[in-house]
This record gives sequence, structure tokens and C-alpha cells, in this order.
Amino acid sequence: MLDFINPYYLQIGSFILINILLAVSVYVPLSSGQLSLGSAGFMGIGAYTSALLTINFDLPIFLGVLAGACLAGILGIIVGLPSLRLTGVYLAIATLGLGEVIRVIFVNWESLTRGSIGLTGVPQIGRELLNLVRGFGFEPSMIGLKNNQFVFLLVFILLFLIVLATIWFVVRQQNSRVGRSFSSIQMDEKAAESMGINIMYFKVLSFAQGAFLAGLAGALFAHVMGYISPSDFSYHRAVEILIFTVFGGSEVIIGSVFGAIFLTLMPELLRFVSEYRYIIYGIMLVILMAVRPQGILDIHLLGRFKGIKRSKGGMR
Amino acid sequence: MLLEQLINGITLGSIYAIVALGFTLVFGVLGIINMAHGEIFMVGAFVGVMTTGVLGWPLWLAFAASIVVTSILGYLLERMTLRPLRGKKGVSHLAPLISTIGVSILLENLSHHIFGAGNKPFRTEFAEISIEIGQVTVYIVQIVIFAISIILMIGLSIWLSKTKAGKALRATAENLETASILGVDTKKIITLTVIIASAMGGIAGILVGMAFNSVSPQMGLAIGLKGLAIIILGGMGNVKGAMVGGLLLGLSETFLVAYGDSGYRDAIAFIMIILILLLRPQGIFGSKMAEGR
Amino acid sequence: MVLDIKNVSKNFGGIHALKNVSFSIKQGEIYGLIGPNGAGKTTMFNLITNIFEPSSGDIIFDSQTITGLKSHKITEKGICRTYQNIRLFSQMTALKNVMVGGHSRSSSGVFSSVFRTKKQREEEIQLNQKAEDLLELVGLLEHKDTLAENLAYGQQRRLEIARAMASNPKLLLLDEPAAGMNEKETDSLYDLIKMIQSKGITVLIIEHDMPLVMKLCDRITVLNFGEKLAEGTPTEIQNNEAVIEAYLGKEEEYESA
Amino acid sequence: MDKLLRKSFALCAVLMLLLLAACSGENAGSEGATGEQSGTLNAKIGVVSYLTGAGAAYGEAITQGLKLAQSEINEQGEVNIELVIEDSAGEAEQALSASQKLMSDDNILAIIGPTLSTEFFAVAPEADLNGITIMGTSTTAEGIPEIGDYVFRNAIPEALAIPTAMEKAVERTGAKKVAMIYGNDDVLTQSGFETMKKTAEDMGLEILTIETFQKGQSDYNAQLTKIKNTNPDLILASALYNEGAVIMDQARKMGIEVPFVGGNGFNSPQVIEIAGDAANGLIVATPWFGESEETKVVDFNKKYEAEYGELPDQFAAQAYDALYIYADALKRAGEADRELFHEALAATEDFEGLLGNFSFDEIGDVVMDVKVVEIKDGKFVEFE
Repeated sequence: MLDFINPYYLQIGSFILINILLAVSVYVPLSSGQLSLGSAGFMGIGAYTSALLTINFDLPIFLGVLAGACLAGILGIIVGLPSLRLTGVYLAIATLGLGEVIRVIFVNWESLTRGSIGLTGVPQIGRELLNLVRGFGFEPSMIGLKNNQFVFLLVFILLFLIVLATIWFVVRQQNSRVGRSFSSIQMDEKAAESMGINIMYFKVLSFAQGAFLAGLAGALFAHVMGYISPSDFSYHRAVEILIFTVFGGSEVIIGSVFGAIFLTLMPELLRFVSEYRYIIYGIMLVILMAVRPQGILDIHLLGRFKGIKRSKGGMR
Repeated sequence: MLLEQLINGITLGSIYAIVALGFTLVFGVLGIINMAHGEIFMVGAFVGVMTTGVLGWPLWLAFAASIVVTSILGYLLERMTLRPLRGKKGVSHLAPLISTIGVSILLENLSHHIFGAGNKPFRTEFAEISIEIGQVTVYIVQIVIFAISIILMIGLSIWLSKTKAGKALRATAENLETASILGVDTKKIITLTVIIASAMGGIAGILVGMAFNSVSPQMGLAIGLKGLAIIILGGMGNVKGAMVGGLLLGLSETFLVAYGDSGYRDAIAFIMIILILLLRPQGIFGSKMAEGR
Repeated sequence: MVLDIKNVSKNFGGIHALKNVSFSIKQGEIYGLIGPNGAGKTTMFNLITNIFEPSSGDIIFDSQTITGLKSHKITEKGICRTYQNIRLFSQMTALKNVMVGGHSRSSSGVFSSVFRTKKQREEEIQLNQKAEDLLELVGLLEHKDTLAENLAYGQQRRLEIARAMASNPKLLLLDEPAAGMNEKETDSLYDLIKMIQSKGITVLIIEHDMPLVMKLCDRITVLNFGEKLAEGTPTEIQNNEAVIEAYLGKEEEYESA
Repeated sequence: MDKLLRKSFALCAVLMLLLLAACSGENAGSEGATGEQSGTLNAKIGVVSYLTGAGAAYGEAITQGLKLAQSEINEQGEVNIELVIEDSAGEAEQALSASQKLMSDDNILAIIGPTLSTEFFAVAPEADLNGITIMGTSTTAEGIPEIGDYVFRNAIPEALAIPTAMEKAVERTGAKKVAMIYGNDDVLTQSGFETMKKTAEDMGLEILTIETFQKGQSDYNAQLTKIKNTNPDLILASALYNEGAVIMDQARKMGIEVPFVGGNGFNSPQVIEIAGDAANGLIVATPWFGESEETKVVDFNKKYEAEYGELPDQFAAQAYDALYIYADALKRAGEADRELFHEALAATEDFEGLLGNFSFDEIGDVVMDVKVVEIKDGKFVEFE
């Protein structure tokens, strides 16, 4: 049974969980009608902030991660505020530009980021946790696990809890006054405003939440990988994240979760898929938009799945 | 040095401008940002490489081949990815954006598989001809590129304002429904627009191949993103804006390299658009407010 | 006076959509705004709710100038509207639409929503109750879980009124509520608006259905080419020379509109 | 509503488990026959390589080189090596997952790869921590063997190649002033640039200007015009051959006639393919000189071409040598044991491979002589 705790599976599992966070970071702004192509940039901000703080100032990882996510969130507010004058495609292009600018800064600010060589020796969550529990006199062998099994298991569980908390947060928020405001803005911004909704506030709120989540995912990514470089946060990453959400279903949060799981596992399982992965992605986007623009999962399908009558816009 | 850099900047800027014209035409009529335009441009360049390099065709034939292939691509793009989304209930305005991103990924990676990842040389005798003006060497290709971009801009403006098809096009851009009531065959006009825009991408592709002797699958993304920045800079759907924006970007990139830090070259385009979006969202020549379409 | 329109003008790039228009609405009355297409009626609504700012002039609501206030602030002050071309949140259920309407009369934010504080839960229950009451008022309670886009046309118009009512407006702006309705539906709309009036809510209505306007309104302003042509009770308007002239010959157009 | 969520989440969790279980299926079948039987030493070597995506050509050359070496080694009979090849698609995450897969298989003796330095930086610390020997065959960036005890490479680091090339070039041309250009968004070219700059400073050369370029760029005229106006005696270009060839082409067109000195990434027959005559005057240091007339090189070329229908490049050659180095260490270890193997490998000295005499230094980096070659009349020739 303990053989099942295989570092390889746990590693893939951890990446899936991080990708879920990223997909949700696109989903949240989208739920108020804002398409952000800057998630790779925000992810990079989170990753670099946390990595630099923990490397240079020996900050505990969890503080670093928090700082990274917050900085990304704050940048989200700073960018979100003026971007509100932009709607639809303009916002998408502006955020795409922002992501590129952030990456170029990582490449050029060599004294801080070591440029394209990247940051090595980023403290890894698993090992720090192991040292922590060892401090309490606990050894993995006490429960019959090897050190690295234990480390990967811890990381996986930790990420799982974070993802669970995030989804819980988003769902609760959605089924409330805040969530209703998001979706009303998404459906008809002008009408939403004349219903007394402060568009500015709610748009920045959802945009910044997306940025925060992307930053969080980025910071966790840095501490799982142990090494980051600017090429981890390129335009292709942003598109990949977008595809998680759009493929899985952009109208329901479970769609992001499904998209991230399915599309992360697919190339692992099917080698030939890996070879043609991007070609498949491309074709998939075109077909999806034409046939099923809301993605694989939507509220109707979910309803049918569970035998629940489609009585609620609740998951929206 | 100043003069040489000026020539470099104008050459680069002219190419940017031609790419941006394609973007702006599609946006002007359809209100769609065609994210695949850069990749169509790249395919055009590869057609040039293949016809001149492998098949040994003369340059004018390569131009023709490239225009034909990119026009077909444009037609397919409109037919398979844009038309199914048009007028469909419940399709958000983001759908065409995402759909064309799909096409761009597809074309880029297809080219990887077909042509390989590396740079392909583009050898034509024509690209070797140069003239000396004082200390400065000017290649005929550079002059041709500038001339073509100007001709395309003027031609497009005249075509839009003077000809019947152009007027129909503008009517379509104004309002799809009204135009169709007025008896404009909007379907035909839209298809025509996408085809013309794509063909211009093909022309730009060959020009880049000739000027810089390098064609690779990644160049579509790099130049496509610049073209995008330019139409925001110049004003969406504005022909003059695309031209001026292109030259402006080409010159500022060149002069940043010449007198500043070449590492930030790729960032200028985006810093420019972020600034312009904040200060004057309608672009330099735009008149309409940046409403989401 | 609930609403005072003072010398309001609006230019769109040289075109005068409204020229120096003034009128005032008293508490509790149903006030009509009529005129040919392009007379500037909807523009007037857009100015009151500040979708555009007037080029000149003042709009005073409850003795406060509201010119230049943000749209959502105006809703908070107590003005809410419907749209000529129905703007419901089409993918939301009828109930949710009305609950969104109650936005400005509720307050829970992210924290209280996520942690479901006691206050938040009570607020949700209240809001839900209020929305159901309003749906009942407009006769849509049985459709509360239907997506707005799946409702019939007349039902959508009534849902829009319910949504606007959820913001507890003092002044309700209705933009052609009877458009596309049959006679029976128009009759029940009449009853609905009268009922709204009986709750002490002032109503400003744009409508092309003249019999309905004449029956419903206490007073009327007629706009023509952005200018005020006449003001008065329905009887006065019906007998006004200028109005008759403006409408004559255009009669047919109105019937078909 | 929460109920719906919980159900959906449970569904996803189940889905994930199922898929994971499916992954485990393919693993279960491959038990390694590790151990000695009839005098041959059996060992499984894990390979992580860039096999799909933009740079798949590198990974292909590497695996082809490895497979050729494998069949030769197994034919000789002393050791029998099985290669377990995993794809990294050029992405650090996938490389890490793939190596994790290899490392968690107890039968894997050691690892070769991954291909890119960015991937290697992510994978090597993990291998080092798990006590599994890992060797890069194409990872030339700074700081690779320094990662840990178990980390080696046989790829010539830029720190070895570039100074040699620069010294010889300066010696012949008598250059005093140099201009530099490099790709600043690539780990290889940036690390190559740092070496170049340091060497230039050590050699007392005057650096006139430093220019950068980025991936996907096709216009280098602005940078080159600037360089031209500083009138350098020599241009130091840390570029991959793809961009480097285009840079040379545009430079020659502009009338820049001085030689270029490049790093290892600039060394490819493709340069001549792309730039034609403009490629003349490129000076690079390389462990691999395909035109060499040494018998072992000619033989290798022949065998490789017979097998794969194309001539080998340096990546194939280095990978080929790498497996021989592993086999040699395995023989000396006498047993397919991770620890013994590691010790034996670290002790590699004066190994005579395809590329010449090879040893590891104390941290696991390369000690060998490099050749300096230049392009003359459209051909690579040894630099004199």
C-alpha cells in the first residue's frame, strides 16, 4: 500500500493542483467578464517575490508565499484600476502586454533575478517541512515511509488543502451578493451599474483576486520546483492556463478544475499526445468556440450528471 | 550612424506597418482582433522560402504563391473559425479572440512539424543589390519595403473611400445589420476583408524574409504581438494609425537599441500600449471611445 | 418636487439631442414623456441615470443635484430604470435577477459572504423574501427558477420592472414598458403601474401606446426634435395645437411602431 | 450548492486517482533484470530528453547517439545496458516529473540528461538528494556540476570552450578592441556571455559595446549598425547557431568583415546552411570536429549515417561518449549499485573517447582538450 505513495505520482499530482489554482485565477476575473492574458506575469511576480525573499532574507516559506501572492494581488489592483476603462479585447491585450513586460523585466534585471539563468536553490516546501517535523523528533520511518515519499506526500497534502480552501472560498463568494454582482457585470455591465452595482469596485476586486491566485500559484510553483527562470512565465504559459479554463468550462468553477486535471495528465499518459500537444490545443480551441463556447462542463451537463434539476444558477 | 539607424528603423517600421494594416482591416470591419494574423504572416514567409529556395522559382512567382496561400488561409480562417461564431446567440465577444488564438497555436506548431524549429535562409539575388549613398549602404529591398508599405496604405485608403466594394466594406464596418438591409452582401464583404488582410500578411512575410534573411516558426508570435501593439497605438481600425504607429514603433525600437539598452527592446511595444491605453484609449488617430465590441 | 429637470441640453458631436428642456415631477404622480422617435426621450433617461452627462443644465432629485453622480450612486439615491430593449441578466434565473436589483439595499462583502456571518445569512433570507414578493407582485413567482432568457417577452418586461423595484426606488423610470405587448398584457401592465403608484413610488414613463399614456399619466411632457413642445394633463395635451401638428401625418408611423 | 460542489470535487478526485492508477499500470510491466548473470553486468540507465516540441532536434540527436553507443556496448558483451527514455518536452516541470518517475524506480542505476540547462537546474538537485548519479551531455551553462556530488557532465562548459577560442583568435588577429552581442533571454547564451566578458576583461581587451537580442527576433540591423560604428577588431557573439547565423549574414551585408568568436551553441553545420558565405570567419571551440580525419571520428560518422541517414552533430557525439563513460564506470564498479557506480564515475580519468582524452575534475566537471575550428570557404576547418 505504501508503495502507492510514489514520488512520481505525487509530483504530477502537485503540478495538477498548482494548475488548478492557475485555472481558477483565470476563472475568477472571467466570472465578471474580464479576460486576463496576464496570468503568467502575475504568476512570475509571485514566484520571484517569494523565491527572492526566502533566498536572500531567509524568510520562512509560508511568509514568502504570502508576500508573493499579496504583491501580485496589489499589482492586480494597480493594473486593474486604470484598465477598467478598457473592456473586452482591450483588457485582454493590455494584460498580455503586461505579462510580456514583466517577463522582459525578469530577463533584464540581472542583478536581482540573474536574468535568464534563473534562480537556483529556491528552498523547497517539502524539505523545509521535513526539517520542521524532525525538529519535533518525528522521523518519516516511524510511519514506514522513506524520506522522499514523506516529503512529496506532505507537499501534495498541503497543496491539496490550499486548493480546497481556494475553491471553497470562490464557491461561497459566488453564491452571495458579491458573486451575483460579478455575474451581472459579466452579462450586462450597463444594466448592472443601473442596478446600483459599483462596477469599478467589483471588477477590480475580481481582477485582483485572479492576480492574487496566480501569484499564489506562482510562489508555490517556485517552492515545488526549486528553480525558476523567466521562460517559465512566457506567453505560452498564459495561453496554456487560459486553455485549462476554456476547455474545462469557463462558466463553472469545476470546469477549471476538470480542465487543469485533464490537460495536465493527458500528455503524461499519452506520449503521442505530447508530441502534438500544441496542435491539439489549437484545434481544440477552434472547435470548442464554434461548438461549445462554454467549455466541456457547464451547468446543464453538471445538472444531468448528478440528477439535479437545473434549478440553479448557483454554480455560475 | 544616425542616418543608418534611421534607415533601419524605417525598414523595420514599414514591415510592422504592413502587418498592422492586416490587423486593423479585420478589426475595422469585424471588430475582432485576429490573433492568428502573425502566424499567417509567418506562413507567407515560409511559402517564400520554399518556392525560392527549394523550387527555385523567381521572386515575383514567390510573391504570387505567398499571396495565394495566405489568401486561402484567410478564407479558411473566416469560414471555419469566425463565421460559426457570428450572430450566434450567447457567444461572448471573447470567443473570436480565443478561437483565433487557437488558430495561431495550430499554425505555429504545424510549421514546427513541417519546416523544423530553426531559421531558414531566404536567398534571392534581389536581396543582394545595394547602392552606396555617401558612407551609407542602402539595399534596394529596404526601399522596396518602404514603398510597398506606402503603396498599400494609400491604395487601401483609396479603395476604402472611392470604390464600391470599399464603400460596402465601410458600411459593413459601420453596422452589420444596416449594411445588409442596404443590400450589401455582408458575408462576401467580410470574407473579402479577411482574405485581403491575410494576403497583406503574406506580402509582409516575404518582405521580412528578403530583408532579414531569416524565417522561423516563432517569428509569427513576435511580430504579431508588435502588430497588435501598433493598432492599439494608432487607433483600432484606422489605416493611417497603423502606418504611423508601425513607423513609430520601428523607429523607437531601433533608437532604443542605438542609444539605450537593447534588452528592453521587446518591452517598448507593450509599455507604449499600456501608456496609450491609460492616456488615450482610442489611440493616436482613433476617434471613438474604447468600447468593448 | 421629486425630480427637477432644469434647462438640460445634450449635444452629441454637434447634434442637439436635447435643447434646454425643463420639467418637474411631483411626489407620487405618474408622469409621461412622449414624442416621435429621435425626440430625445431615452436620452433624457440616460441623462437622469447619468449614463451620459448633460452638456448643460441641472438635474435635481429630492432637492439634491445629481448631475455628474456615478450611475450606481444615483440608484442608491433612489432612481431605478428599465430599458427600451430589455436588458435582463439573461443567463440568471428570474429570482436572481430581482436579487441583483436589491444590491444597493444590501451590504455584505467578501468576508461576510465567504464566512457566512449571521448578518449575511439574515440579509440573504430577507433579500430572497423580498425578491419573491416582487415576483409575486408582477405575477412571475411560478417562474422564479426560469432563466430570464427563457421567459416570454411580456414576462421579461415585467421581470425588468420587478428588478428595478427591488432597489426600493423613490422614482421609477420605465422606458416603453408596453412595447410589443398585446392588449391583455397592456391592461395588466396598467394595473401593475397603478399598484406601484399606490405604494407611493413616483413613475416617469416613456411610451408610444397613446391610449395607455392618456389613461395612466397624471401629467405629460411632449418632446420633439430634442425640444419641449408642450406640458400638461392628458386632456390638455390631446387638445394642444402644436402637438397635434407634430403628430399629424406621422400618425401611421406611430401605429406601426 | 455546496453539495453539488462536493460531488463534483469527489468526481474529479476519483478521476484523478483512476488516471494515476493508469500511469502506474505501464510501470508495473517493466521489471529490470538487474544483477549479474553469466559474467555480463546488467544495468538500467534512465534518460530524460527533449523529444517533442521546438527543440526536439537536440533530444533526437542525443537519443540517437545514446542508442548507437548502447548497441555497440551491448555487443561487446561485458556490460548490458538498458535505456529507459523519457520525454521532457523542453519544460522544467515535465523534466522533473519524468526524472521523478525514473528515480522512483529502484532498478534505475543512473540518469543521463535532461537536455536543456533550465531543465537540468530543476532536476539535478532532486537526483543529488536521492543519491542518484546524473550526467548532462548537452548542458553547458555555468554552475551545473556545482549543484552536488552526484551531478556530472561531459558537455564542454562554456568556461572551457570560450576562453580557448578567444585566446587563439586574439593570438592570430592581434585584436585589441571587441564588440559583444548576446541573446539575453536564453540561459545558454547568457551564461556564455558572462564567460566571454570575464575572459575579455582578463585578457585586457577593450569592450566597445555590449548588445543584446531576444528569441524570435529577425532584425539585428540596429544592434549591428551600432557595433559597426565602434569599429571592433573582433566580435564576440554568444548566440545559438539559429540566431547567430542570421546575425552574421546581416553583419556581412552591412560590411562588417571582422571574425566572430562564438560559444558552443554557435557551433553547427547549420550556420553554413543558413548564412552561406557570410558564415566565413566564425571561430568556435568545440569538443567535436566532424570533419576530422581521425579514424574513430570517420568510423563514427559512417556508422551513425548508416543508422539514421544523417551526419552526427556534437550533441549526438557527446551523448555517444557519455554512455561509454557510464559503461566504463560500471565496469570498474563491478556491480550495478548506485553508490559504487557513483564512486567509480567520479574517479574517471584519462578515458579515451570519441572526443578525446576525458577526465572529471573534483566537482564533476570536464577536463579535456578542446579544438578550435573556424569556417573558411564554406567549411569548418581546424583553426591555425
